[in-house]
Amino acid sequence: MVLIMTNKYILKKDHLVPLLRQLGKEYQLVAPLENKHGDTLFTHIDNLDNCRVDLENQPQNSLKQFFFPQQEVLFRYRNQPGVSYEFEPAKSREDAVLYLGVRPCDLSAILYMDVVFLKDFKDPYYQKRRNNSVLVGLNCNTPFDNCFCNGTKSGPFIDYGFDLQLTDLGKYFLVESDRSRGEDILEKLHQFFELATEDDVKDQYQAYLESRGRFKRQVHVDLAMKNLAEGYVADGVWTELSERCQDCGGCAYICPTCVCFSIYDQQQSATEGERIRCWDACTFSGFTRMAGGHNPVDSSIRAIEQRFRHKLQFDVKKHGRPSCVGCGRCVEMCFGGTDIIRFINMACCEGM
Amino acid sequence: MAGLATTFGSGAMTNSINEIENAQVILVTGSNTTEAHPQVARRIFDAVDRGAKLIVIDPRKTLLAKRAHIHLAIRPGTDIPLLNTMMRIILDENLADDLFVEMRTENFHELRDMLFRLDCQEMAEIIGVPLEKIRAAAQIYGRAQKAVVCYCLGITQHICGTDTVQSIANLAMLSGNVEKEDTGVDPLRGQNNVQGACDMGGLPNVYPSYQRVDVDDFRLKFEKAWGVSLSGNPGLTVLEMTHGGKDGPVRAMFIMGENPLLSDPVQEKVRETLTNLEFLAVTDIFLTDTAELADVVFPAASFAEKTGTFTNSERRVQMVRRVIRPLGQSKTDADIIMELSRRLEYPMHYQSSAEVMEEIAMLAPVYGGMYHDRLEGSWGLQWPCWDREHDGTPFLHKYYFTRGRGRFVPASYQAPAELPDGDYPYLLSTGRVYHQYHTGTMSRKSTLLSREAGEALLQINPLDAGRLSVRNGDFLKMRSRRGEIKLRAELTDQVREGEVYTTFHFSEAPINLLTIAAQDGKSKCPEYKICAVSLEKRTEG
Amino acid sequence: MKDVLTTCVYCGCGCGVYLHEENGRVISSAPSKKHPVSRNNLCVKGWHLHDFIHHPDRLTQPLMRKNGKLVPVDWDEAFAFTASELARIRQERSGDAVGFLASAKCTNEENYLFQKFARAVLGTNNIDHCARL
Amino acid sequence: MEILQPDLYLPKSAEIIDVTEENSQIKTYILSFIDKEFNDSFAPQPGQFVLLSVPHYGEAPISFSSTPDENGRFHLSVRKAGKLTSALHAMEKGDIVGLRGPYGRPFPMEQFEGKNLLFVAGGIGLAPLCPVINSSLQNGADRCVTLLYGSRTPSDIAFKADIDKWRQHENVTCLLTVDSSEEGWQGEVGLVTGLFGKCSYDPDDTLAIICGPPMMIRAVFAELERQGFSDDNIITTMERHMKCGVGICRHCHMDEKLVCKDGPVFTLSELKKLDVMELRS
Repeated sequence: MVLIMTNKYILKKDHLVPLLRQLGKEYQLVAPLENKHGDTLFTHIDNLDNCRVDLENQPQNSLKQFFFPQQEVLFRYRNQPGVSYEFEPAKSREDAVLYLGVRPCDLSAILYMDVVFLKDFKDPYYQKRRNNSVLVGLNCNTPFDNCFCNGTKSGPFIDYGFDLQLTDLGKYFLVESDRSRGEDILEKLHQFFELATEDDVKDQYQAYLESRGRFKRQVHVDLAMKNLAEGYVADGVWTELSERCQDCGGCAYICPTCVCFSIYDQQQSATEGERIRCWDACTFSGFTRMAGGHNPVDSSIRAIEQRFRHKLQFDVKKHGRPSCVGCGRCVEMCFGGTDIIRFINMACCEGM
Repeated sequence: MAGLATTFGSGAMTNSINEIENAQVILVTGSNTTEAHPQVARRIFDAVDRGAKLIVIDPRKTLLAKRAHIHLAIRPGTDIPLLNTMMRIILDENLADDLFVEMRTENFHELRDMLFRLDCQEMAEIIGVPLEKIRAAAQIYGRAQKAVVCYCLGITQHICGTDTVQSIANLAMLSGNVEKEDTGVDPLRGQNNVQGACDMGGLPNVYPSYQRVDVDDFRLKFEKAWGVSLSGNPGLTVLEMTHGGKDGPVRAMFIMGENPLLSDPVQEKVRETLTNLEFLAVTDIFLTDTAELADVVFPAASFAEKTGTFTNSERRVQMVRRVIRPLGQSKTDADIIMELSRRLEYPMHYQSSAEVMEEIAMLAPVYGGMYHDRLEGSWGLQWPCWDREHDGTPFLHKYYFTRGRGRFVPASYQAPAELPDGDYPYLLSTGRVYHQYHTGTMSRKSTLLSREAGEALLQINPLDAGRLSVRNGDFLKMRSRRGEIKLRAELTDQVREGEVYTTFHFSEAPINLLTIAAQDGKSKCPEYKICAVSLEKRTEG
Repeated sequence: MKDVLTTCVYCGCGCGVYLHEENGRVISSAPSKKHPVSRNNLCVKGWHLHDFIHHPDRLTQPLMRKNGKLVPVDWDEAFAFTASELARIRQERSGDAVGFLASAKCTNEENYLFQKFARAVLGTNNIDHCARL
Repeated sequence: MEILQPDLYLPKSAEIIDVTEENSQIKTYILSFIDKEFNDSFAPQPGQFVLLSVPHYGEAPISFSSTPDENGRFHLSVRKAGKLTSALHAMEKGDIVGLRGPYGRPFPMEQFEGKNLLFVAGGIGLAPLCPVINSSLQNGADRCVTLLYGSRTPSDIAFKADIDKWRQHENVTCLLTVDSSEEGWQGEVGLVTGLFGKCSYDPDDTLAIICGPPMMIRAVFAELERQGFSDDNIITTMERHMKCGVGICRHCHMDEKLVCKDGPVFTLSELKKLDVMELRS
């Protein structure tokens, strides 16, 4: 057998923790950890020996909160009426962070956030955290119950956007890099990596095919997008969804691509305060209500419509792809079954 | 929750929240579930999606009522006639569970005698719902294999609250809808740890685990455990304390994390009482309206700054865990009590809340197996949990009721204490909204929640509003025989003509200036759901 | 930086919520997926559970009424005055002249201690809370 | 530890040089940045807006009611509507506010050159049109400029000084109307659309620029269409709730557009491609 050189590597599974230990010297580590309660969340690793890295289950949170926290202080202000009104930038303590186990859906979501936060005006808070991040992806061998990234073309495998990416080939991980940061790690910690063979690459493709066959739901995102764009989705769809919606905002909060936010002042004393940014949801009635009470989005029907049109129509028009990455988190999250899969299924039935 | 204690022997949810989604029929009464208990509503929605039938009894067309198969929009305060009529229909149509009634209950004959004297048509007129609709509801409930009744403060906050609860229990027992999984009677508790506060003996007549203070055996048990002699006389209830007035029976009060000035009825009476005390101490995390009247205010730590347990509506005792240190100089309520106790020469030595729980486990039988180490390693345990080996009790009354046999306690219609008349033509009900919680002390601090619901709105039917020349958002002056407040109108067909609804979350519109002091004779629960008011448009804010 | 599972305080459902702490500040709330009640979701109040924790209106020192106004005092003064007032009323009248309101928002352990304090120290059963509200 | 330079969200302090009371609800603030160098480089265009910070009340988007004068001072006119604007109304000369911007797509001033202009405004809606009117009078004096302005009552008529100044130009027509009359009012009573019959212009050779409450915008659009204005010649500026001002937070979404970045100035033909509340019947 002739060995053909590839630019991919293999990493023995036993070497994952030692590799992380080395990386931990340079980066703060964030990975999906299964905690003592049995929930898996992306969590900061304090002690590698005292945690369980869980690459089997889908983390219940996405990485959104690490780049765009639910609540953050933008700056502090000091006000002395008639004398001064000053703004003091917040101090940032962001060290370089390495995120492990970023699945294609979550990776796609970060690439989407890059567009929103960095394309025209650059959001300095996001930019800082993003510049300090290393993303180590993980291709998805087994889609979960509500996954439909095949429909949104953001998974189950992805071949761009990561710094490094792992594919579980059973015996070991196949490692690829897409950015110079990843190359640097491969070079610096070369002792962990062996060159992969062409067979390994074939195995990776095989894993991809098998993964594609493992989706538990068929969600025809493209058809829903087409029906939306062509105006086939009747008002009754929005009405039914709005009657089911219980206004919790959970879909927006858990969504890895929903980045609506609000900004407000929190007065601390007579002369001081903080300007705070927090997550918001476009389905809340106060989201669009203007001072004085007038609300251009005059019903929850229109608010729900905006949510789905934005994801599946406006962003398609603007960026060429939907801003839903098919992670399925909002499906289990939804109180009333107003989730995106229900909508897509309803939208698919229209226009037939 | 005195009603269920009389009939079943235990005044708590007989099921777990998760069982509700497996029921075939769900009857919701006196509960705006989607707003006050979202997780329960989610189970109801899921059940309906799977084919369960939903019956909602509510004067208002709530979100849940819109999804109901049958919505019985009864006149406020006519729950007992409705339940009695349903029971009569169940009897007449042979839908009663005779075997269950015979084997598991007592006093059936009294209920039957009462039901047979009932004129259903006359009742339907009192209720304000066509008899055929009531019949349909009774048939659905009566035929169900697994039926759950969920009720909340819409039932209990009436002068006949206890009787109504007993009637609900009668209905459930008559049709055999207790004792099984996914089947039962579920009072939803309003506040996060109201169940726990009751369980812990935060009541004038019982020690922890509902052991009566006037029963010598119990008293002696606690005297021995605590090493002091104890009073065998039941104490005063909250309204007896806060409505005492200038020369009330208590001269000093110690209030821990409550805001009776906003939450109790007839605010002026409460204010009079509290301001005339010789001494008032309050512990709270914020300077509430009540705390502002105090002589001493202790800064308390919030739930994120302490470790302990809460007991939820389904009797699940679960951990509250400390995330950060108490802010500033604040201390946990436990530390405050222990220090005061030490200074009053009764030292309490507890190293941790886990140690307190050990004492609770020793003295409160239903908490007998609750220890922090067990709760820490699980999703909590549902009482009764008798000992360390016991896994808790997801649903109550299996094989036998807590009190032995379930007791039928028939009740008859009792008109509300104050109904609309010429001077005060509108019927006011009070309750909660989704975005706020209780007196708003915590939830109103959230910018987003307050943006969504930042002020008290009076729900009023557009037809009534038209008569008052009031548009959406206009200010109204609302008056009762006890006081007057102003608030904005929200035009909605959720409420019917002649009925208005608002909330008690907002101190700017202290609705309890208006509410009535009338209360249920047994539970002492105030009649928040019905009083008569007049409305007038205000020309300026 | 940590996530701590705790129990929501906003209604009787009792959802399991993760509070996320960063630099001594609780900055977000998220549901527990495996918790039997929350089962991966929260209502709008639960999602905003952390909002009030660091609110500047939080009481951070004891207050006592002096000349009609509540003014900050140290703990010792607040404890001493409270203890002496309770002792005085207990002696001059009886423990039954004191009323206690426990809390549906405090923990079981605190409610237990509170009623024990009322019953064992003041000797009264005048203890209740707003269970009916 | 690194200090962020969050230019994007960090306001700059500006001093209130003077305040004019336009009516009981509207005040005009004359402002200039404390940082002189920045002030000199500050060049907002008509139609753009700033996010104005009032201590402890956060930010609100406010349109410029003037371009900077020779001293670099500019005007913001604000109607008292909510908490922030009420707090602003309580502020006085010498007080300091925060501003960031200018943001948004301005009026297409180059397109207005040499054209006859018809301005239709209601209430505070005249504010963003002021700099357009002023500039249209500066260059190209031989065109016709018509202003139709509606107020609630005679005492609510704002920008009186500006209107008087404009009226001195002979090619300018200013017609005012009020919803309800008061004692001493000799002028028109009724909706602003009622003024259309009282002036003349050539719909094929006139640009209409509109700003006002949604109901007015809807009625004026209908009227102008009836008169034969082409959709491209009807221009308006939209008002929405805003937070970031730069197209991220999405509070100002209007169908697929964001008012802060794609607007606030739109032509009717642009709006017609969208589902806009102001156009819904």
